[in-house]
Amino acid sequence: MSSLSSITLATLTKDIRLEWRSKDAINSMLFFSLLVVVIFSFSFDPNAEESRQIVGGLIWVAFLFAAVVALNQTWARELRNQVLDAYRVSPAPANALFMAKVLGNFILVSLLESLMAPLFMIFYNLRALGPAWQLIPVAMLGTWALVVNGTFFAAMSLRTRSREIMLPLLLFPISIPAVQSMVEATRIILSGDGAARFWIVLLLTYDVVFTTACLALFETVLQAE
Amino acid sequence: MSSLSSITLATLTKDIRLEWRSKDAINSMLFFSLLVVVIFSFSFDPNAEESRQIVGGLIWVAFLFAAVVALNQTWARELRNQVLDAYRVSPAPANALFMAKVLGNFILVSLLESLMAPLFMIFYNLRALGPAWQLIPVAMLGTWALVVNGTFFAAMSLRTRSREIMLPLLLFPISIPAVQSMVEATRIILSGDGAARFWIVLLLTYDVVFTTACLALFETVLQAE
Amino acid sequence: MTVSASEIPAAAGIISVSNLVKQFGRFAALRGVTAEFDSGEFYAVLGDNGAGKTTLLRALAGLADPSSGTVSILGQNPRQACREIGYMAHPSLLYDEMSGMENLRYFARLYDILGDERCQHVIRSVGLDPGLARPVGKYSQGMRQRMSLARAILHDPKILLLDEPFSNVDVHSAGEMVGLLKTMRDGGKTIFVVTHQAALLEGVADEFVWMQAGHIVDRTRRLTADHSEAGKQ
Amino acid sequence: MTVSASEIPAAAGIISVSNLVKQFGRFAALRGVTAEFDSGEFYAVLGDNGAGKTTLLRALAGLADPSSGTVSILGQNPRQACREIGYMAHPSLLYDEMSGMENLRYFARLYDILGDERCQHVIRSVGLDPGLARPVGKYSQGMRQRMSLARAILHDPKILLLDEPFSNVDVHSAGEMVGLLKTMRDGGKTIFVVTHQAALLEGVADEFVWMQAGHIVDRTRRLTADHSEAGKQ
Amino acid sequence: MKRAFPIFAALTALLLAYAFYEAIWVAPMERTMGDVQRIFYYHVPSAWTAFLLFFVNLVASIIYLVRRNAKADAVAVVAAEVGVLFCTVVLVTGPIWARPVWGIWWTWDIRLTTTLVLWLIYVSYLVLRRFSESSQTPKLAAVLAVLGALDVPLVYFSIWFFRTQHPQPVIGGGGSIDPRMLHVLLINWLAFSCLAFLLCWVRYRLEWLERKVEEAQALESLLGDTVPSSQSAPVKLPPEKTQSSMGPQ
Ligand code: HEM
Ligand SMILES: Nc1ncnc2c1ncn2[C@@H]1O[C@H](COP(=O)(O)OP(=O)(O)OP(=O)(O)O)[C@@H](O)[C@H]1O
Ligand SMILES: Nc1ncnc2c1ncn2[C@@H]1O[C@H](COP(=O)(O)OP(=O)(O)OP(=O)(O)O)[C@@H](O)[C@H]1O
Ligand SMILES: [Mg+2]
Ligand SMILES: [Mg+2]
Repeated sequence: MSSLSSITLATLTKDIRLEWRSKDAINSMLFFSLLVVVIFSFSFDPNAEESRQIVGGLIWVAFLFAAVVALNQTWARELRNQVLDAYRVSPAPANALFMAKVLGNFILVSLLESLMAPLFMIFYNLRALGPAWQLIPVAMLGTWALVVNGTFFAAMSLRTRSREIMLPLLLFPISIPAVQSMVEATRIILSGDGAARFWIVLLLTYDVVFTTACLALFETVLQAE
Repeated sequence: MSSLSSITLATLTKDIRLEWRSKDAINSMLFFSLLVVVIFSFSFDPNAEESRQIVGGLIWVAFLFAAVVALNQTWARELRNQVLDAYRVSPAPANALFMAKVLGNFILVSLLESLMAPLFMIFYNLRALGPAWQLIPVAMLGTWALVVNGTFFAAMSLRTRSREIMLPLLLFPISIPAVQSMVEATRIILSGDGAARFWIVLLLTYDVVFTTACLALFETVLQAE
Repeated sequence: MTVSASEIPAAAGIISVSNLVKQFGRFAALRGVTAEFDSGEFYAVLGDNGAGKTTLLRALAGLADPSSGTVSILGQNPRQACREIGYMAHPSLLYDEMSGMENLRYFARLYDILGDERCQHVIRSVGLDPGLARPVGKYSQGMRQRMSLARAILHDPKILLLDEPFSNVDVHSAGEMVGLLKTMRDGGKTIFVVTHQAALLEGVADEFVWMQAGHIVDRTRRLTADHSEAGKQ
Repeated sequence: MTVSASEIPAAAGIISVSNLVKQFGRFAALRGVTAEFDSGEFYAVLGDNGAGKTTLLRALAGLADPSSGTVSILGQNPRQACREIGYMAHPSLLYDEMSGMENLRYFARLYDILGDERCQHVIRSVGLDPGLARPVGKYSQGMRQRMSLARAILHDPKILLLDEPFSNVDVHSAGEMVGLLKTMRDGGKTIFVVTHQAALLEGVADEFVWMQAGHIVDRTRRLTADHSEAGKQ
Repeated sequence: MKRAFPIFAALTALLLAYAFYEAIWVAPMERTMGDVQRIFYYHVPSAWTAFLLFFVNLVASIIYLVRRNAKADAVAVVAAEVGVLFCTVVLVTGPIWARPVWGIWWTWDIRLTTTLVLWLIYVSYLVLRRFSESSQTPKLAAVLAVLGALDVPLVYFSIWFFRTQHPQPVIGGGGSIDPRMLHVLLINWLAFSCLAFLLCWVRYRLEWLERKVEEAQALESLLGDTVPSSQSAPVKLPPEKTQSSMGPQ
């Protein structure tokens, strides 16, 4: 177990160091999310009362698409010189790699969201009428849900033709309950009518179920070649 | 000129034949657009009056994301064994290749749209209150705008690292006027208040300007290495 | 044009390169290459990894824009002379999903060659069967290299530029390809072959061009052992 | 264990493969390979393109699940024996963006090796400088191959599996690598090298293993010319 | 065994014909909806059959993950394929029914939505199988099947709480269904189950044969470059070196 966490940490540190050196992914992702926000505000007039009502959905759809683009890059670095094979021939546990990638993606996507959320707030003149602090657990649980499944399915689509398109094809159907919970919770918190507790609990359940399942099955996916 | 159109035709036929043989791209794209529609209807409750109001924007944003995924695959086949180099050393005009790719993408994206549009209609219970036939020129002009620029920028992003993310980064900013016109025109037609003529003319202008510019500049992009 | 038999080729060659520099960012892959190459000769281009062999070939084919210096082929620039150049790279430059014949038929259109005869003829001439329905992606490496060569000679170019045609090819197939190239040289074509397996071309190539660090450091008629000293000049 | 000197190795080898089949869709890359390999020997694996050499090596390394048959390494399955196996593939298996030392430091963690000494030692032993700050992506091909070898021997495995370590490497670097491998064999390691340049290993390898169409068709002590006949059996 | 198949096929055909007759002519007409309601006898049995097949897929996938049994994998594919087929029937007959009855094609009712999501999950399962290149497709597919099955209850809860305005089922909860209708429904269900079983049987045999053929071909085919190499490489090319020289030796 100590080897698991130490290898997770080593892998995460390596990924962050490499990312920090080039800043490629993070820069392009930031710019991409900015563009998504702008495109959204051109498509959904922010002054219209209706758009304000459904901004919970808008935010999460924007995050979802930005996250898919980010998640698709997860394994790119490990594939470049087939470094993944070096990992596979080593005695390091598969789950250490998985957790490192999940944590890395979680950091990246959270970063994107903390940039995009204020932009949405500004563009759409939002003010939460419910308990705004609840948005933070919703965002964190929701992001975790997307990121765990996304990292897992990105690893699965490594073994397929036309890899980039496979990720959403696998991720979207399974993420529907998570997306639904995020959207509903956000809507409730922003509009202030009702309590978001049910949705938060559902999200938590989703996270626990899928994190466990992914950890149990990742070894199989990694060693499949 | 005859060589231009004959090579365009040969290239287009080849692409369609290859696509027909595997049907990979078209199948995955169809499923992807279906998923996009479903995810959208989970995020924007179709029963809510507000979502119905902004469905013009929703449709176009969904098309835009689906189109980006499709456009990203445009050059994949030519890159596989660097076949593009074989084209570049041949005396064939660069624009023949460009037009073939644009036409191919136009067919593909139009196909996607004609699948997604009815689904949107069903899920959101839409009925156009204005002259519905006008939606067809709007869709065609808008698609052409996305596809011409998208094909061009996909070719540009071939030379960059992290190719998939580059396309939206280049395409979205330039497409904003086109997206805006499409959304506005669709909204006007669906809601029936006012005439969409201005927006259609704007789209037409956009198409003419960018098609000309892309044709003039594609040779440079192709020969850059 | 007479082909000079001396070590230094005649000044009026079919290809002339003058002071060619190709820079990639902070690194110059070619650092002022000046050379003349004659018609109907078989050139083997040799050198260490990163010497600039591929870059030189791509510059000759018009695929790489030189940073400075000029390439002239039959008195024209490479793009204008493209009908006279056949280029074979390390990747196959073919569509994996189509059969060999379908591939060639498509490339023939790019060169305005109509009709199937030429394609069939070329495929036969590299020792393959034009009727083969298998897609190129399922060819073996040796068959694929032959088909790639067929694509390069499809439009009957005067000059052939071949980048490592024998790499990852087993000894048997490599020998056959050398034989084929020899026949073509005898048929009057000018041939450039980049390779690390120089021994394969001993007695076949007319001239060995040694490259090092972006320069042509020596040109010899025979595969001598003293090239490494020449390299150290 | 005594190393048998006869042509057919002793039954109780360090590696034993029995009836190994590896199927890729409609194509079997290995078609029932049965063999024993002894400890402390230097094996050169030769054969045409597509003979199944890479696939065999990957099966030995535990990277490819056999469709049927078993691989046993030191009596265990390859995954369990992974600490005793060093694997070098054709791609470098290194991060291009990190320096050699950073790369090794990361892989050392995977093997629970702490401290920099081992990494530095290994880099020196392949003839590179541990202080080199350049990222591996900017190494020359020869340097990259050495660093890749360094990664493979980092955890001091008993068995080395090397896939075309000399391909695209110039003659000079290849010679140096052969010397290095020889030293390691003399140090008691079992070494497998897949290559198309068999001549490089003449007089170095203890045994040449000839593969063809998914079978091991012959095993010879010397690089003889008659292997092809054996292949036709 | 050889004879069992045609006999079973014939029985299924008879049963289907009888069920059709019952559904169209024997079953009583529904009071408010009229004849459209007869879709019911295709709609509901298809749904039940599809659920059953998806369950079979899950069980087979788990068996495959535990035992690595190739037959279990074949069963999983077959069940998913036929299940998607029946699920499609539900998704097509539903809207056809909904349009005249509710006046709309679709609503986000809990039952409709879960069916749609189920369909999406198993289509993505089939897409993965199709696009997967490696020889490890069964493993990946089995993993996806397990994750997909875990998702279903969560979907159910998320919809259940959210979309409140779903229309009442035509035939109210529990036993208020006309016994004659129930009778016809059950006959149809039996017929559909037999049909599903028949389809699975055919597909399974095909799938299994295909794999056997593939295996046999794999060991024989010489797709690779297997021209016997000779050290003294012939510099002269053989006059017409065609496929035949690469054929099986
Ligand atoms: C629009 C798409 C529709 C879909 C996807 C759909 C789906 C389903 C499914 C999956 C079931 C079986 C589930 C179960 O037994 O709990 C079912 C049962 C049923 N459906 Fe539909 N349905 C649709 C439309 C309709 C319409 C328009 C009606 C009639 C107005 C209808 C009436 C029924 C009835 C009566 C049952 C069986 C009784 C019951 O279990 O409650 N369905 N449907
Ligand atoms: N597109 C590029 N961007 C940056 N550097 C490049 C590029 N192409 C080539 N180089 C560099 O230029 C140098 C010469 O490359 P080139 O491919 O011509 O060498 P080569 O002689 O063909 O070597 P090899 O025998 O390995 O094929 C190398 O150091 C290479 O790293
Ligand atoms: N992942 C794969 N999917 C399908 N076929 C494969 C795969 N890997 C290898 N093959 C096929 O298996 C055969 C043996 O491949 P392998 O790489 O082992 O050959 P090799 O002896 O290493 O050849 P080379 O000398 O060209 O490297 C080849 O015909 C190859 O096409
Ligand atoms: Mg090169
Ligand atoms: Mg190999």
